[in-house]
Amino acid sequence: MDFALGEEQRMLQDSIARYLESGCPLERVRDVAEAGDARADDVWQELTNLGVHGVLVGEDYGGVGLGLLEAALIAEALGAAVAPVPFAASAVMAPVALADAGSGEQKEAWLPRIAAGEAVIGIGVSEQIGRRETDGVRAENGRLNGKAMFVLDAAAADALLIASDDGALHLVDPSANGIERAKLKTIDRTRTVAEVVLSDAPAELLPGSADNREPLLRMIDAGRLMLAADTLGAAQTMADKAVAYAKERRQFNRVIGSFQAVKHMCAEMAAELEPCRSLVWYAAHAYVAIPEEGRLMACHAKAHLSEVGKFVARKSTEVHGGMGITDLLGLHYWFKRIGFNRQLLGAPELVREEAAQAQAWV
Amino acid sequence: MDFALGEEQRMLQDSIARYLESGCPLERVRDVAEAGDARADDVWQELTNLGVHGVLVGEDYGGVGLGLLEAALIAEALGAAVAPVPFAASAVMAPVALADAGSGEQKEAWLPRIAAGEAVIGIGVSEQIGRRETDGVRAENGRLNGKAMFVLDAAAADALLIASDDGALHLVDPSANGIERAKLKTIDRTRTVAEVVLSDAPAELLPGSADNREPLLRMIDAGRLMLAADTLGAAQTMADKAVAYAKERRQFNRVIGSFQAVKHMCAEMAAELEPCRSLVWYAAHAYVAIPEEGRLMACHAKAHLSEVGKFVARKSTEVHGGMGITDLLGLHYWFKRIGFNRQLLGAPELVREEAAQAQAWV
Amino acid sequence: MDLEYSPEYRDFRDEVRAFLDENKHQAPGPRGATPGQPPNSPKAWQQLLIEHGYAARTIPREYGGYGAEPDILKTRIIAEEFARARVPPGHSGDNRLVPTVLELGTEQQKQWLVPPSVRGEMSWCQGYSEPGSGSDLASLSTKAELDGDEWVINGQKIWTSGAQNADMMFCLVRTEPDAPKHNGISYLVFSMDTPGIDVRPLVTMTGDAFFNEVFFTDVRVPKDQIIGKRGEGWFVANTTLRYERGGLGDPNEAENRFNRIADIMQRETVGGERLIDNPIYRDRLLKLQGQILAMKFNGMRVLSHNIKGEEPGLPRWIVKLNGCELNHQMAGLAIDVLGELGLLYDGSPYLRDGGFWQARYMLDLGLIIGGGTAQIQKNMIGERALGLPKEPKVAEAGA
Amino acid sequence: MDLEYSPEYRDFRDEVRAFLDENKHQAPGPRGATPGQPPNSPKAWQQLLIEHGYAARTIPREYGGYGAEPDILKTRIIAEEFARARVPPGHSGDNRLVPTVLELGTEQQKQWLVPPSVRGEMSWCQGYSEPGSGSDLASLSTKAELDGDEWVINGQKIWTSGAQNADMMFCLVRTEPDAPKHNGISYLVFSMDTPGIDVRPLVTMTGDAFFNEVFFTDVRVPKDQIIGKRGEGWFVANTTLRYERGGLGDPNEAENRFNRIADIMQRETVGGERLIDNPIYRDRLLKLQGQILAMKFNGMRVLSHNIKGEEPGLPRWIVKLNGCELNHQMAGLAIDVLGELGLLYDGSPYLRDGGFWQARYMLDLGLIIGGGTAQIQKNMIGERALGLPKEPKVAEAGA
Repeated sequence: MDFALGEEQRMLQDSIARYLESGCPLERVRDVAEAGDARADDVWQELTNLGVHGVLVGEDYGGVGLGLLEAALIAEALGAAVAPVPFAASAVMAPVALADAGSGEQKEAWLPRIAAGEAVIGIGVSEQIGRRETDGVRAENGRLNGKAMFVLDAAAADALLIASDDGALHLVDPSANGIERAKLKTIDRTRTVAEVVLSDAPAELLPGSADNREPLLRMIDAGRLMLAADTLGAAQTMADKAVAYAKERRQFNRVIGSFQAVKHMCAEMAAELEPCRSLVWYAAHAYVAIPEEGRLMACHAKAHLSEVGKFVARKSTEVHGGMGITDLLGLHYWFKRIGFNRQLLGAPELVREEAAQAQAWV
Repeated sequence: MDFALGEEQRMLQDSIARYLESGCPLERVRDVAEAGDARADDVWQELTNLGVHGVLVGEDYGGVGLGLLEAALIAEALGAAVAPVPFAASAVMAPVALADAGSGEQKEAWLPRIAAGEAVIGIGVSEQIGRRETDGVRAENGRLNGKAMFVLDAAAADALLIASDDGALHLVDPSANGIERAKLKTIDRTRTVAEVVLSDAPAELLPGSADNREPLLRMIDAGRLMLAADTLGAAQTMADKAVAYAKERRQFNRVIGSFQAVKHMCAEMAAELEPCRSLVWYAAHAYVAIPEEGRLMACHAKAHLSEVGKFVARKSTEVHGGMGITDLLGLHYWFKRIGFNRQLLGAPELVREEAAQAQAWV
Repeated sequence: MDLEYSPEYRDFRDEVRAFLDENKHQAPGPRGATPGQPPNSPKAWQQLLIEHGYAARTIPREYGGYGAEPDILKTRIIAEEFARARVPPGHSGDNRLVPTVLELGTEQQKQWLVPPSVRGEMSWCQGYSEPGSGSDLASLSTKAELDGDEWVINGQKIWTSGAQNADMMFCLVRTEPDAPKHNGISYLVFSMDTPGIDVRPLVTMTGDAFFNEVFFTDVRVPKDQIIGKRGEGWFVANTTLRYERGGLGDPNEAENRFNRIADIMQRETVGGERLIDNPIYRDRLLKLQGQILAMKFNGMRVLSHNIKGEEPGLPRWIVKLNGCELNHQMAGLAIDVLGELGLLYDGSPYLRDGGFWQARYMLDLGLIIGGGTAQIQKNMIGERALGLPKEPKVAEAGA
Repeated sequence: MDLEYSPEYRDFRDEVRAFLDENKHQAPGPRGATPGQPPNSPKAWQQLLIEHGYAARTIPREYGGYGAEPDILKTRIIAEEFARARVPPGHSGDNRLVPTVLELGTEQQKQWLVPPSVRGEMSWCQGYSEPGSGSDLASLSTKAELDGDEWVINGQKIWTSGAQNADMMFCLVRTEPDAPKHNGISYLVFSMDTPGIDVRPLVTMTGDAFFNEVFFTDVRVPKDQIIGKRGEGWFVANTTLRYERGGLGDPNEAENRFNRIADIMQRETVGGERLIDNPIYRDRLLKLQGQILAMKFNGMRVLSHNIKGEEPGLPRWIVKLNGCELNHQMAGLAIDVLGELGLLYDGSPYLRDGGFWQARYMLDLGLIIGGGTAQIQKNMIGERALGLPKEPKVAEAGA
């Protein structure tokens, strides 16, 4: 009985965090964000070398074959550094779905390239959570019609994995005829989402997802866990920055951290955020080890981190006073990353409803 | 254009507040509460002389014929003093319903006695808001069957005004055959509620309420406004006591009010509570002068004061530290009064739903 | 309790409406969004408004105003009617500088500064905050030393809105370095064209640059361009602050925003269901409505006190704290109910209300912080309105 | 990440279960609800538990304990299994006094105080708080003066739970009035039967008297009934506090309460609709569930640190603040969903759960205040866990 990270897990997280500190400082994030491409290729390459993209890909496919907890630790590190690289969709949701429901050929075709950082797969599932500005996606004899909104990690994607309204999953080549991909600009410039219009677009079904929603739902669970972990990392950075600023900034001849009002804002951030770490650990562990709890915990991790992240993003900004809202300090990159994670793959109210269903309350 | 109390209105409220200060101090409240009868007869008598019970009764029936705003000012003063006397039901809801829907005989029979403090009328309408532990009340040819729960001001009532499920209002003699009245003990010992079991109980219909829910709903609006005003008064007292305590109590060689944490709790109570006064004034004014806004404003006054009252009750207790939870200080009389007002005539979530209906959102 | 306008004011409202119907065609386009700046309405329009008493209403005629007695209700009616007609209102020069000069300036200063400001020929920016002096404004360190007949200014200001377009700045500088901090400050006015002034835009989280940093290097200003006496600048500035107050957290503005969100929720859908039909979103909306109505009526109460020349007290002290918080909450609700659509920004396809809600969510957080953080507001409410004691003073060595 | 118990502990759990199956029939009735009191289980039962190592487990044999090495996991398993079997657990005398005496007492004091406490023949109450010394405990003023071979105690204590039934009190008194406040305190132990002690019940808002006021008038206590040295009582007491810590805000207890509310909401109805079918109540329940799960797992994390002898740090510092708040929130939700039924109290007809939720709503607010208010907790988290500076000291003249 030991509710803690193992040595290797800590080392994995440290190695990535340490690299990002030097390889992906705020200035680098700023360049990529302002260029608007939301992918730092040098960072992407180095993360490949660190095994990030293959974290969930089995060793037989050239990955490192670790579990969702390790993936969550990586997501946390990426969020902490607001790293502008695809991860949740391309390195987690896609491999999970391919492993669950993909054919041998499909796994052969994609898993090694994902692990090698040679392929990015975008994920279009928003319609199956809460349709907005679309009538959904219909699949008929190998073709997709309709519109997928807010497709994750879509910008540089070599393939798209789109869910149709029956819950089936389809691989789509974004360069094929009948597919139009348009970028949607959000407040968060470190990740990309796109609109994908499908007009008789050729699509390749993941066989295991035919007449079976479970692969879709498991993939969404995994994606929600990643967004929760990403928020955990981003919020922890904001809380740490607030404490550091409160120790150094002086007003009225005192460091402001000695004022109860500021001190208590810092304490409240810590009190709210610290238990979230345990929730994310447990939810990621349960996803693999206690599947009957997996969905409930993934929902709570996503919803609770969304609420706590919102709180911390605000309070940290307040502790920073006017500087908190300037671009000079760049605190807003974390603020916006947290805001992005809150709305994608289901806003808290919607996800909590799913948690109610997961325990048969409704 | 003058959004303020008139001279007479201020005088009315002051005169009652001043009397209660001397005539109904905490010790008196304590005696009555511990005796468990929830009616201080001496206070009742003096309030009669001050015209409290007749505030809404027309002068032609021996009352003072004032409006709902004046009634709200009285309710506020009673709440501020946690005065153990019936008011919301007997002096407001009953006269409103009788005036709206009563026959000439019914008005003759009851309004003068209400104004003279000689009769108390209890009100049973909970079933029409949210049924609990009852299947409701059915009316058939002059008889009532069923069970009315949480009948307000029921203890010493000379008559009961019960709503049947069709929305009609019925006067019932509690001493008649087929009626059993049992007291329900709540945390608040300054008001009474009772369960009333009706078995073919003889009942007298208010003719204006036949096939017309409006008199019932207007009566509920008026009652909710009184509970909101009562909470306003009780919460204001709690906030004032907290500020006074914070100015006098010393810890760490400082009055605790000089600590930001305590100061800010006091500031937050003031910031939350002060606008509530304007809301109650407006809602009570609108009830008479802007009827099309009456229901919406009554709902918001009830719901919002319930939330703010809960907040202030807690924060004021916290500012008082350990003493706040002792019976020595008696702060809990206000705490419990606010808790009572929150749940009666519709808890906030239910009342806000009615506010949504009132503006056709659902 | 009387919510009706008396005949005099009903007539006045009719008069304003008649004027607008007749003249709105001459009105220029809507004023720029940049706060703190006078509207960019052409002088002719401003002149017309002054003649009719709809601009610079209470400024004496000898200084270019209309010279009417102050009448809060008429001022409000003018504002309401111009807003209703979507016609750019007039201005009174600068609502911080002009009243201050009229109250504390010399006759020569009044003649020099007020008429052109009122005509819209002289625009202003405010030089108060500094990087090291936010909440503790009185600790400001930008210094001005007298050299012959000129002040020589060195230092830096921040949060200077409109500095890139303003003709003039009113500025707090430290002239008596050895005096206690509140008694060492002076209030200077000078042209933004003065050599040695460097204005750099300050980009905020919204991506816009409403604000600026302003750097002073040996900026020379004539000795007599000081309002009030040497070392009294702090008290002069507080006069300004008194006039500025109430600009933030306007309850009517809050109600307008609320109605926009209620409309969105009745128009937009998620999963085919109207947002208003989601009971959790609906309850959040209703909770906000209760708070917003309470603040609206609180505002009517404050107005009524002001009309009667009474000090409103607590009802006024809480306006900024509650108003900014409610605006931030509303923007947060709008974003949440719009879900992924609420994240869109920066001219994206499907963008709602031009990204207004994301911008407000960030701007209103900025307003919670700026102009006295929420923490400072709570100190003021606790100390000035509730009479709680100040924090015990701490020695310079403190912390 | 390993949530399984190792074979050794699975065996231990089986062993405890087997013992309980075999012996639970001998167990006395459930312990009294009054906190701070040892259970009223007959000595025989306590003795049996000690013999098997299920009570006084880590207390040395020579002082009447079982003498086992500390093993947090086994201690937890024992607690879990006794709770599961609804059998009154044993005790270790007093979880504040006994460890303190064992660590800092003289051999003679250990022999005198520990064995009877462990046997349940000597019960304790704590004399720390005073009317004038709550958050600022070290300012306590109850004084003890040495007169020959006796301490003479005068003053008053408050919040003394169980004082009416306790045999003994451990008490903080000021013995060095001229020393700095933390260095002028001593830690005395004495019988509650000593002449001059007057115990008065302190009724709280729940209507119960868990607590007492204790008045001392020339109470004479033998000189050697002091634990530790003169003037070191503050540091002795902190040893006690260290042991006491963690008692509050137990996440498993929170989870049990949560499950009770979830049951109520699936069982009870309003207007014929199940409470859980009200989306707004349901969402409040779900929000709480997320927080409670997070604190439950945080508790597992703290436990794992403790097992490994590591200082948990922040995860432990936040337990009381969050735990008490969550318990208060849960009680508030239970009351709200029950509506008017939630107001019932004091044996009323239709009373739910014997009035548990109203009592908890008030008691948990008391716990948010007591044992270091939420404000003090936030100071500790900020200063000790986050390393933020303390409030600058204020002169005696301050405030």
